[in-house]
Amino acid sequence: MAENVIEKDTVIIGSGPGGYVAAIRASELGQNVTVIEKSDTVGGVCLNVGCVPSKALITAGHRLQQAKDSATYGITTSDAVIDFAKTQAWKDEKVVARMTSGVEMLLKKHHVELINGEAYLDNDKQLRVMPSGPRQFMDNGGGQTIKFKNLILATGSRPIEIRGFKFGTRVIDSTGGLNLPAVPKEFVIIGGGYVGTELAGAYADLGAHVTILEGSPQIIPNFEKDMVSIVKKNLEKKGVTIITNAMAKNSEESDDGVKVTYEIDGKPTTIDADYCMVTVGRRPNTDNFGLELTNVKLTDKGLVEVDKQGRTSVDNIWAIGDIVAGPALAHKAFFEAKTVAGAISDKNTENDYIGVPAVCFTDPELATVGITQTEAKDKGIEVNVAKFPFAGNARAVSLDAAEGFVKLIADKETGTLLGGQIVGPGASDLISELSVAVNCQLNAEDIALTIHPHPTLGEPIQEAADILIGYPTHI
Amino acid sequence: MAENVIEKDTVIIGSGPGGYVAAIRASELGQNVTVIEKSDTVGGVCLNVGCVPSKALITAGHRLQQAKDSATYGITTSDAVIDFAKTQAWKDEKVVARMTSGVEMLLKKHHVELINGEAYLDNDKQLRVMPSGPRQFMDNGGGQTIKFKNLILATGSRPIEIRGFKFGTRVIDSTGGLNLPAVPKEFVIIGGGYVGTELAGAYADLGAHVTILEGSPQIIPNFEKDMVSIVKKNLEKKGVTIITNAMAKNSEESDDGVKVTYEIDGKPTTIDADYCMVTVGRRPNTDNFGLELTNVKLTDKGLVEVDKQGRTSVDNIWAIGDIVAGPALAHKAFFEAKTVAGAISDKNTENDYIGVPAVCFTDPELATVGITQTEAKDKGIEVNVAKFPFAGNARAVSLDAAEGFVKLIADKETGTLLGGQIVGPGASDLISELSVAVNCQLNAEDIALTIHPHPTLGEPIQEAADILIGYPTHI
Amino acid sequence: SQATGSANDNYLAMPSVRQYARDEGVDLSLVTPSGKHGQISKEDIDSYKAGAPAKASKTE
Ligand SMILES: Cc1cc2nc3c(=O)[nH]c(=O)nc-3n(C[C@H](O)[C@H](O)[C@H](O)COP(=O)(O)OP(=O)(O)OC[C@H]3O[C@@H](n4cnc5c(N)ncnc54)[C@H](O)[C@@H]3O)c2cc1C
Ligand SMILES: Cc1cc2nc3c(=O)[nH]c(=O)nc-3n(C[C@H](O)[C@H](O)[C@H](O)COP(=O)(O)OP(=O)(O)OC[C@H]3O[C@@H](n4cnc5c(N)ncnc54)[C@H](O)[C@@H]3O)c2cc1C
Repeated sequence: MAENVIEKDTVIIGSGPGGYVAAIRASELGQNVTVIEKSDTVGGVCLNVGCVPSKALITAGHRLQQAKDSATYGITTSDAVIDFAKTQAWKDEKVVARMTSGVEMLLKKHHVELINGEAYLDNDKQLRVMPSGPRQFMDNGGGQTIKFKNLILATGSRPIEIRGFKFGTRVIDSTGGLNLPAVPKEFVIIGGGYVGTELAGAYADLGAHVTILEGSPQIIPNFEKDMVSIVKKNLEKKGVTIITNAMAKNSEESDDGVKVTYEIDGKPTTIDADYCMVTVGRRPNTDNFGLELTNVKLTDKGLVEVDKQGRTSVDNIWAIGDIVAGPALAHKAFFEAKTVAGAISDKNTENDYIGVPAVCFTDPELATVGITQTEAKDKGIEVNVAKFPFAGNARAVSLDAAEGFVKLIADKETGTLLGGQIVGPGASDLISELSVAVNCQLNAEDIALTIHPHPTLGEPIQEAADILIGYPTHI
Repeated sequence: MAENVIEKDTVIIGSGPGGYVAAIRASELGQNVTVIEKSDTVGGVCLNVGCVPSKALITAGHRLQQAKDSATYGITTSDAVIDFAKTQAWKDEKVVARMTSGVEMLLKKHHVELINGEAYLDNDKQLRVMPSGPRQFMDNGGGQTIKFKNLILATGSRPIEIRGFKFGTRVIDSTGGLNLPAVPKEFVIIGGGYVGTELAGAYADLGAHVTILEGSPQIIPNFEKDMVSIVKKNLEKKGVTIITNAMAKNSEESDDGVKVTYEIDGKPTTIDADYCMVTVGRRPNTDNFGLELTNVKLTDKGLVEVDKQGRTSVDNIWAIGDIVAGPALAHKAFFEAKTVAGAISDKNTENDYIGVPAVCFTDPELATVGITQTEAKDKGIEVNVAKFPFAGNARAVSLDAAEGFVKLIADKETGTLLGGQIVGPGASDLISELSVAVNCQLNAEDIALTIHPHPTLGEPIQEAADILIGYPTHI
Repeated sequence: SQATGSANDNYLAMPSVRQYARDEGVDLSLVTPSGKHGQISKEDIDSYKAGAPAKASKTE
């Protein structure tokens, strides 16, 4: 079989945000790069069944709502109707396919070799690629052995299944939830994290009655209570039923629906729904592809152990994205990808970011970077906190979207900005400035003394900084 | 008359963005502040007849368009109808009145004395307040003489009238344009600066046929050609007729309309319109209130000459906002207001900003801060320029709003960010990050190494920075 | 030269540092920057005040 072995320079398993960006950057840094992807399209979860399609459905939901209700502005409309097949076609063809084919072109442009197949590791030095998907490239069924100089693991994550809710036709994961053929009448979502809550809002906008069953006392628990309460009120206004402290127990699929049983304090309740989507979390893809045959060490959570550069316990094997510690977010994968690409190219790159921003596309949007007030307290860091409401912002008022606030967290002694949170209109756009502030370790005074244009949604950031330096303006 | 003289500490003429912010900050710094405002409401042009109401009409226009056309997303609507009286009532009561009464409350909260009346200067030390508006406060008709320790001039600016277009019922200024009783069928706008163009877009969205007559070869000439051409295409898609190099010649009002005559290369053409709005610029309010009786020096453009702190040629008289040099924008007035308030309170404040951002609320939005590529060339500064299109941004694509780009201008040698321009979705929100970058003199590498969340409209900024450091990602 | 703390082409400093320089009466164009890309920090101003050698003349 020796003549069957191909030798490669840098091999990357997975073409998600981690894999494809590592490929591009490594190629730019002079590496010969091969990406192995088992799916038919590149882009991983994010582009195919994650970040991107979810935002398309959220957009469609907003547009339907806006078409229905603009009475505030003196606008009345007769029945607004959605043809969801058309919505899905737009999402699949004009959004997802456009982005995935764009990434494929980028890989080509950077002379990255793309192999369609499933990678199995043999040991620290070699792997085999097995045929998968329709675009098979291999002649021999036994797989192609590849010896690599550097290997970057970017295999991502997959939905967790819970007991009593085996994925099927009516019990679905987030991928199923993104690809429903019609807007369900009754839609049960188990797990009110950001994925579940974003889709709850979208489907409520699209006309479904949505029930969120959340095991903990609060939905979207990675955001602070004062932020989430605004989103919760909005969801309830959309007609979403939010049930917290609820234990999902059991599901019973039928031809045209599913019976979902949950318990609160041991008392069972049953809901009849068209679909039940389970979004309780994701697990890293570190099993089932021979990783155990290498010397790569895993944590007890099944994540790959890496150093500040992304290097695993094996010198020439690296790992990035959802399979390593930290928030499972696409932009974290991007950053780690660039770091690893640098590291294998002898650059002194490091994952030395101070804060990873996180966004949740609810109504209004949620965004955070760096530490929160609660985290500061927990860590015993003395901070000053300033909060400026969008109610005091002319732009938000002129958009009839003046709910929410900006919160800035600064070191008490030095004024260095340690974190910021935004709930309100444009939060996803605005958080970048705070990411710059936190990651470049700016001072509250720097933001207060930087002109923010009027009337814009960015002004509350400057206003919060004004508060921090002791001279509030519009409050 | 001596017993009639009141002595005041810090007096401010005008309660616009300059005046009211100076009042708040000066009060916070321990000054006793009196604001004299001749209008019935505080807030100046910006809140009453400028920034704020214009954005409300733009919002209403967008909502009407969105209600009409969401076919892309599979949404169809029957006739969307606007009751413009309701739109105007929303704008006046829920937006403008809300903001002006908010500012009035802020002044109260900061113990700022508000005098409703018109100020006339007698000399470098004293002024008289004459009754004006319905809320007269004075017993004696001759006005109240006030001796001041410090005087801040914040009298703002007013529309320029041009020959042949005397403001009347059908020939109107921007204030008239904001307060039309009905959406005109034919609307002629003379002057395609940002004020005229913003309202052109709004009224086109609201159903008018709009004609812009612009004397120069390009509308919105303070933005670069590659940015404006995108907006121009969009305006034309909305049905706006844009006529450049056009000299407005003459107008003839009738009971129900106005005949507008303009010339191109000496050849006259006439348009019959419901209204003709003239927005060719504004002139500083430095005449007609006795400024000539003081030793305050004016430039040949009628602006007040000030130093870096905002001090005029008279030691205890200061000036801010539209009456001093620089872009006539509310946030510039805010900044200068804070500087002057600091200066009169013995702080070492200075108007040392590096760039004043500017935004234009067209479709898509335009925004800029710091220098442009053209300015760099004109000034002989060697720069690197990077441009990243929203077409490569997943969030923009998922919003079906992927037109436009982000452009970054960096010093060639050091990489310091000297300027940035954005045309595209969310430009008004995104420009704040670039204002921070430019005013904090960050390096392209600082932005490239700061995680921007995915998928958001802020990513193109990081992508452009990636290009500047030599490692483009999604392009 | 005069201590203005104004932004100009001769040095790089954040707004808060420019304000600090004015408060301390330090001319930023004389301060040796320690930041990677030539950014002057508050500490640079302090060490300038403490008598650190001034930056080599900018005039070329
Ligand atoms: C519904 C949903 C919405 C989301 N929204 C957001 C959001 O708004 N913002 C955000 O930042 N994140 C979001 N995420 C998370 C984001 O998608 C992930 O963090 C990101 O995709 C992780 O990137 P990755 O490169 O680590 O892995 P993945 O994207 O999971 O990609 C891994 C790739 O590796 C391939 N692969 C795995 N094993 C093998 C093998 N053995 N051989 C060959 N190929 C293999 C897979 O087919 C896949 O293409 C969302 C996730 C979901 C599910
Ligand atoms: C249609 C339109 C849209 C605009 N949009 C924007 C925008 O989006 N963003 C932006 O930044 N800028 C915008 N502007 C510009 C902005 O409004 C001005 O730059 C800003 O208002 C200037 O503030 P100011 O305090 O200098 O003066 P002003 O706002 O003009 O206020 C001056 C005040 O002084 C009072 N006054 C004058 N003389 C006397 C006197 N003798 N005695 C007593 N009171 C007196 C006036 O009544 C007035 O209230 C817009 C302007 C217009 C016309």
